[in-house]
Amino acid sequence: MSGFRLADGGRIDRRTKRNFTFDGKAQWGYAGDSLASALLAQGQMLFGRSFKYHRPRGILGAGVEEPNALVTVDRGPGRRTPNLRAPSVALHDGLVATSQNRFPTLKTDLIAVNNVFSAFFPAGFYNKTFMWPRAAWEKVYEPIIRRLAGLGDSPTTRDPDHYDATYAHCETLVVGAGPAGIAAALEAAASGGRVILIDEQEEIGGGALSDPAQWAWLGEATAKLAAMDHVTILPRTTAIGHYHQNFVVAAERLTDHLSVDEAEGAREKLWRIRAGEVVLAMGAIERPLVFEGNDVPGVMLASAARTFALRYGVAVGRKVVVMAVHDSGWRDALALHKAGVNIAAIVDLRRDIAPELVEAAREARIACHPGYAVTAVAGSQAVKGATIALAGVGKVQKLDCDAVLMAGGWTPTVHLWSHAKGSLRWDDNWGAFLPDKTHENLRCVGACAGAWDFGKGLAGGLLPAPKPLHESKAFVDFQNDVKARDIGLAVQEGFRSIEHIKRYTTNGMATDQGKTSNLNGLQIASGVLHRPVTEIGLTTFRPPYTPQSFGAILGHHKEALFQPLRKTVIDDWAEAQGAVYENVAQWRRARYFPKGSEDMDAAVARECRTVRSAVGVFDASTLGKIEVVGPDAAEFLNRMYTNPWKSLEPGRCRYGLLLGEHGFIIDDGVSARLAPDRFHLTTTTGGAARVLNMMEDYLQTEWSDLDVWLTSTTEQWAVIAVQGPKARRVIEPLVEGIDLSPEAFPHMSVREGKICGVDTRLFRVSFTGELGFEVNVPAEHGRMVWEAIWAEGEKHGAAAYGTETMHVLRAEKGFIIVGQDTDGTVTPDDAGLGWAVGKKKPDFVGKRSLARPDIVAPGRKQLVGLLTDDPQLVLEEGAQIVADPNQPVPMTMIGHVTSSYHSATLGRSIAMALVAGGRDRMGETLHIPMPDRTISAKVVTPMFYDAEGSRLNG
Amino acid sequence: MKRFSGFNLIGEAFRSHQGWPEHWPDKAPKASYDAIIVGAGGHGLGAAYYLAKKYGITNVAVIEKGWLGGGNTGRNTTIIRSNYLYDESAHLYDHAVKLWDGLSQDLNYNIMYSKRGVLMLAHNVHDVQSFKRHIHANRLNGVDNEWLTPEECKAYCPPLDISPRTRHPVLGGALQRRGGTARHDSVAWGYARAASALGVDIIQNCAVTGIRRGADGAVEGVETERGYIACRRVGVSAAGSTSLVMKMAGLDFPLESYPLQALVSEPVKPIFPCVVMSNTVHAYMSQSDKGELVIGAGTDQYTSYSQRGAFHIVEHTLAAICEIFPIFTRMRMLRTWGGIVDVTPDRSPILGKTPVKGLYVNCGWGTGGFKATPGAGDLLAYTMAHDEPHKINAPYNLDRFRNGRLIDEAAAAAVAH
Amino acid sequence: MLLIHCPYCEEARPEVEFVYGGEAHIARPVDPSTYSDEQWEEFLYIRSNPRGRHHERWRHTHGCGRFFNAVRDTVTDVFETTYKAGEARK
Amino acid sequence: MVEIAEVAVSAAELKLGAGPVAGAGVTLSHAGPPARYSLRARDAKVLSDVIGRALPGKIGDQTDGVICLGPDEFYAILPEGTVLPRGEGLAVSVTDVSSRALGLVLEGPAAISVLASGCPLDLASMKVGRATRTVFETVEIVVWRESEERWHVEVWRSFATWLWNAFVAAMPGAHG
Repeated sequence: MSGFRLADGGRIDRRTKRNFTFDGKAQWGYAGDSLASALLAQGQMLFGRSFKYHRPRGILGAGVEEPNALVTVDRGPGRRTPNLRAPSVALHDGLVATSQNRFPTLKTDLIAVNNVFSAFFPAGFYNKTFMWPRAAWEKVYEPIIRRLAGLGDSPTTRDPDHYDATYAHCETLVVGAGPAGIAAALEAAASGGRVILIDEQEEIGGGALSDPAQWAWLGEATAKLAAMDHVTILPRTTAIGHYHQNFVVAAERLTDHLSVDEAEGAREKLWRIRAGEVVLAMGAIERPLVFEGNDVPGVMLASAARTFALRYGVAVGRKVVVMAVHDSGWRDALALHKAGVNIAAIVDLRRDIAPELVEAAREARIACHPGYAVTAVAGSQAVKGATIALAGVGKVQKLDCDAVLMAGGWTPTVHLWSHAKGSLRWDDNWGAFLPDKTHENLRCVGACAGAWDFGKGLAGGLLPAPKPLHESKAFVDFQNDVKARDIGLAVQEGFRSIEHIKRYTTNGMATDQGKTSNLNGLQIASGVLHRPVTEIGLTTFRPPYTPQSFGAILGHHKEALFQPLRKTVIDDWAEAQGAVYENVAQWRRARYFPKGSEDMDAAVARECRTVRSAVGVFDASTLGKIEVVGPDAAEFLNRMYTNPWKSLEPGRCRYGLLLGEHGFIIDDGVSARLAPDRFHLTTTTGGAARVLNMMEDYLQTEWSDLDVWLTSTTEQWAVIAVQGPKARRVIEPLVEGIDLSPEAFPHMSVREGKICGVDTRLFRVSFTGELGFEVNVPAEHGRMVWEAIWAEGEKHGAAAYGTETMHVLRAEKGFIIVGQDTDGTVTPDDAGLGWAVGKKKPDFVGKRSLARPDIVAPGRKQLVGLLTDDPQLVLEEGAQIVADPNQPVPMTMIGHVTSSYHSATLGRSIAMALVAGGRDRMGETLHIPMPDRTISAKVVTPMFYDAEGSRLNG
Repeated sequence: MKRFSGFNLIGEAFRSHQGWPEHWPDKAPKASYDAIIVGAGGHGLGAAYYLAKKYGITNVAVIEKGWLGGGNTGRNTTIIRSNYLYDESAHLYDHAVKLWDGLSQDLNYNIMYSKRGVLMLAHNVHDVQSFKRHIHANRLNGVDNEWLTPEECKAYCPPLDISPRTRHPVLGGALQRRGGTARHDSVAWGYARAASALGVDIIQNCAVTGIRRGADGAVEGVETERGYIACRRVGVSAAGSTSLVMKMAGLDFPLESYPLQALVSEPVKPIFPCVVMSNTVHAYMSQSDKGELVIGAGTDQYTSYSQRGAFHIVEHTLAAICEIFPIFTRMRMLRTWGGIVDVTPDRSPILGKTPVKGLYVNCGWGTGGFKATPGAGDLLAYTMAHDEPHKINAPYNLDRFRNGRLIDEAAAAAVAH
Repeated sequence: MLLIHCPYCEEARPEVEFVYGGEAHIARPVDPSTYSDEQWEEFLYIRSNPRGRHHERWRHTHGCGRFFNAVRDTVTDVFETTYKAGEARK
Repeated sequence: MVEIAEVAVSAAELKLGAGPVAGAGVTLSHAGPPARYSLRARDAKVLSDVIGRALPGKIGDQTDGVICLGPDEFYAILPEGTVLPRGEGLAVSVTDVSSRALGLVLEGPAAISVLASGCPLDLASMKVGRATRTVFETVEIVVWRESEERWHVEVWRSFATWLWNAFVAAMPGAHG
């Protein structure tokens, strides 16, 4: 034996050395090692510091149950990962690992002073103090507690890695590739269905990896499965949760086991698997025993020592004592002995032990101490001996040893079963919960089903001790520093439900989520309360089974692919012109087109003036569009919208106002009747999908007798608004087959024809108050037609304008923007749109709600215009309005500013506002209190420009 | 009740803490009470406490079907703020925030109210308009809320990515400095302990199975798993189970119960100093004193009592978190869980009297009930003590669904264009 | 993610193709103007919200596009059945 | 100290690729610009008579480029320039949506794996010739299995850039 590395054995590749560092110190191991096994082989016993008391801690387990040995692995800039379990970190060349939660070093941690004062920090201590003086909690106590808490350090820059994701389907999903899982996979594969076999470890085999006798079989079975096309084997893949109807989510680690140079492609991959049947073969996790000194580095699970020796060829000590209450401890001791580990003694609380085990131990010349319990462990940073006592309280012996192994029985891993809402039943023999019933096509096999022979043993983990419980320093949850006596204290303080005990003590709430502590905590609470375990309950298992990176879970949805950004076919042109954008729903829209050094105000003023004096061109493609077709189309629209539609002539347009059934405005738009049975509807940009879904709902479920169909045509048409006195002159040369004269083509009408040689639906509509057209062309021609219009427009001094100018121009005319001047609580009358409600219509969506008492009551907020006394002052949108500016806070607010701009056309500011009883306040002066001053403004009709509408005709 | 203090903690340390009594004694139900609260969450326990403390009614029982604080009180992301738009909401939530301040001392229980600030991010022009509207309304209502530029947002919360090249650039934020978090379990335990000390019986593992009404229709008492209890004043504060309890009294309610998920990361050293909410990206996060990143996920689309949500909700939540805080992709999700939230048509609570005399209700808090805990408890207690709502909760009546006077904060932030 | 049997497609499909549509069998009155404020409130807002069997609407929005009804247990989230819109309550 | 590196490519900078992109076992390319129609009818026979074509009988079936998407809904992907009669006055809806979508084609043994990276359907069980509306992550698509290894994906125009890039991102991890 060199160091702690056994002379032979294990699945490591002794010809391939791996160099790495731990806390800056050069170390080495072999290919196939874990970080834990490589460090143990070098004699490293101290791996980390506990959460609360900063006690020195070593390795407890060899797998994901490890609570103590948490490390940070740094793979270069942006690639630092905290809180990884050393036994689950595969060793590779160049691995850089550091210990955590210590100051300044792992060996000399000054914060371990907490341990000295641990008596002052029992469970729930923070509830009892830090309350005086009142301000000190946030200013003094909390910052200190926060700095002391936490484990590793968060990354501090963008992660350069990317992550993959997929959906997968199979007839049988097997979770866990130990012997039971492999057998289940072979059986399922034989039936010909698709099989996915996943396992969290570096290679499949599970417990068999720690049992050389099974390696030959394991090799054959693995090869057989690998050869089958319909079987997918996924090692390094953790099933993180079971969701409804056998939807199992798993995360595959693709590159972390490779050196940085070898790593290529995605770091992790999310598997979203829908399975016909799920077979859980997740095994069982050994339980520690609860005794004084059970957290000294070198005290670990017997199964872990077995794995380190037989799988990694590492002895965890030179003189090892086994403390067992279970046969499996004896079996592991014998296997360790056979592998060359010096087992000094087996201590077992039981007196009645299977004779063949005792006989085998004798043959191996291992001292046996039946009826004894470990009552103390010497050493602080490593084991230096153990004290045992008969039945924990009687005759005392000291044992010379450098490691103590604990065999406290086994807890079946029923996490995914529990995620699936499968019920559990208590089993006295296992001293644990076993799977019972489920409504999913889900079954457990092997150890997690209770169908595995670990031998027999005692169920409780708390060993008898000479000290009373309240003086004991025996640990239950190692990471969170929960002692058996904390559980006693919780019960003493009236916490009886296991959920309360867990939350009060934090038992089971560490990063291992209680894999080794839940059952012991439950048993101790049961003992203190003198009530059976089943009456205290089991805390619910929640996904994930083990912690999983955010990256794996978000999959492709990172950075540029986070969410689609929708652009119109004219967007590229706007970008080339230097447009500044704003996001509206999923789209980006050009907000304004600055020239030279113009800021937004200057650009918008110029764009506005150009539209009013010449012509402007605007990309309106994002407006929602719905084609409504069928003999009952007009009847349907008549029922949906507030105003009448049946009388609308083909070729004409109408403004439509859509309410929810609650009577409030939810959308609007101008729509056209193209033919008796065909309408072209428009909606707001953000409302497109919502409106279509709402209309489908009414059509399919309320009025399914109507012969009418809805088709989204939002993306079929690019829409180019040409607005301004010269609009007609701009499009005239480009249009074929449509008489553009005012007589033949009046305001609010639509014609079909050609523009630039392609089909168009040409609307004569105006959201600016100017003569205007909206040119609809099939999207793939949108850019071409836009450029042709632009070229024509430039001859007439045109400007391209964006959404901001569109907003100003419509506000000058008092046109509302749904969502800005309305907010989901505004009725048509509130918005001054009473004219758009068909008085004679017997019904439309939302009509009944308009008759509710509060909707017809006086004093509702109504849309009005505001003109500030100082014409150059632009009110802030969202500013609140009061009648009496001198009242004390809280003030009575009577409304707010919904839209506010500087109008270049009018040379002054204008605003729209929702004001209580607003239409009865015309001419009144109201006040807008701002932080630094109060602004006065006069209530006016929300129509600031060309009230008679003469400009519509150019 | 043995007083909690640093002095007593040190004293107890020298006798292994054997002198601490039960937080609240386990009581068997009496034959009758002057008032019963159904549901031992923070709201219900708070109501019992204030009934005893402020309104002089001490013969009170809180009846809980499971363990106290085990519903949404123990399952939420503990965000506290009051920067709501409408007067009704601002007054309601600010009443609570005023009570949060000093609650630890009032209860003699450190509930760890941490005024670390709640920052709500604006990602588009509409958000900016909406947040400014909130800020102005809050100012005139005496509620603190201030506008921060993107750079100020970044200074307040360094993990924030304010690059204009992100999918949803940060255009600014609204910060309520008095907003923050508190320790959820401690709130329930603190109220239970303090109420218990004033004579309130806390009865766990005792489901209500019926509400008995007299010939005049008024409440006479409640049937429970542990027998009938006479009582003429019953306050129901049962969150997701409110519909079921109300049905026992013959009332149908405008409520639906949805699954809501939340999750935490593994603990790390302090990196995230405040609470950040982004409605546009759908991300809500803070860091607990323990070091875990505490993240609110969305509700599932369908009603359910399963306390179990779908995974794609978690996918979208973490994608959103990493979009605005890109340093966290290598952080690891430690635990997810689900709660049942009861949602009204206007997503504002119902807090007041019901059509049944002697039956009072506090429900419909949706995803935002924790922040209101002390206020909701106090107002339910006031309403039960006076058989009239306080002026703060008077607007939160059931009539509003009939007359149309809804209090729809979410609609006020509606997006269209 | 639920797996939902669409009665039109006659196939079980993933939840992300569907949009939930609230409680089923709440018909809009033929003439809402005849409804009292109480009746209208009930139509708009009152929901059964049961713990157990729930009749609800779904739309296979990203599939066949159809609204249909389902009976689902709100405690287990298990679907008992799904059926076409217009069919009698099951 | 937090210092957040700028994102390499932003969502706004994503480009819709022009030509085929080849990966291991899969090629992504654009389908030609066909004529597209959304076809609706209460009685499929009436619709069939209007457009003069046979219609597939069941949801998910496809006949000569006409896909049955729903009980009264068909989606036709026809040769460029095809013009269908509108059937005015009849209980049908014939709507030209040629420009609404773009067609992307994934071809090769690993094509199915690229598609499965974001599409939750059991694509392996989808028979050749069948087609359906579904989603790729959050984006609605129509998937048509044209042959064993050729998948035609229809997506609304403004989502095509995102989808193209999502497919490209999934190619290195795809397998045949």
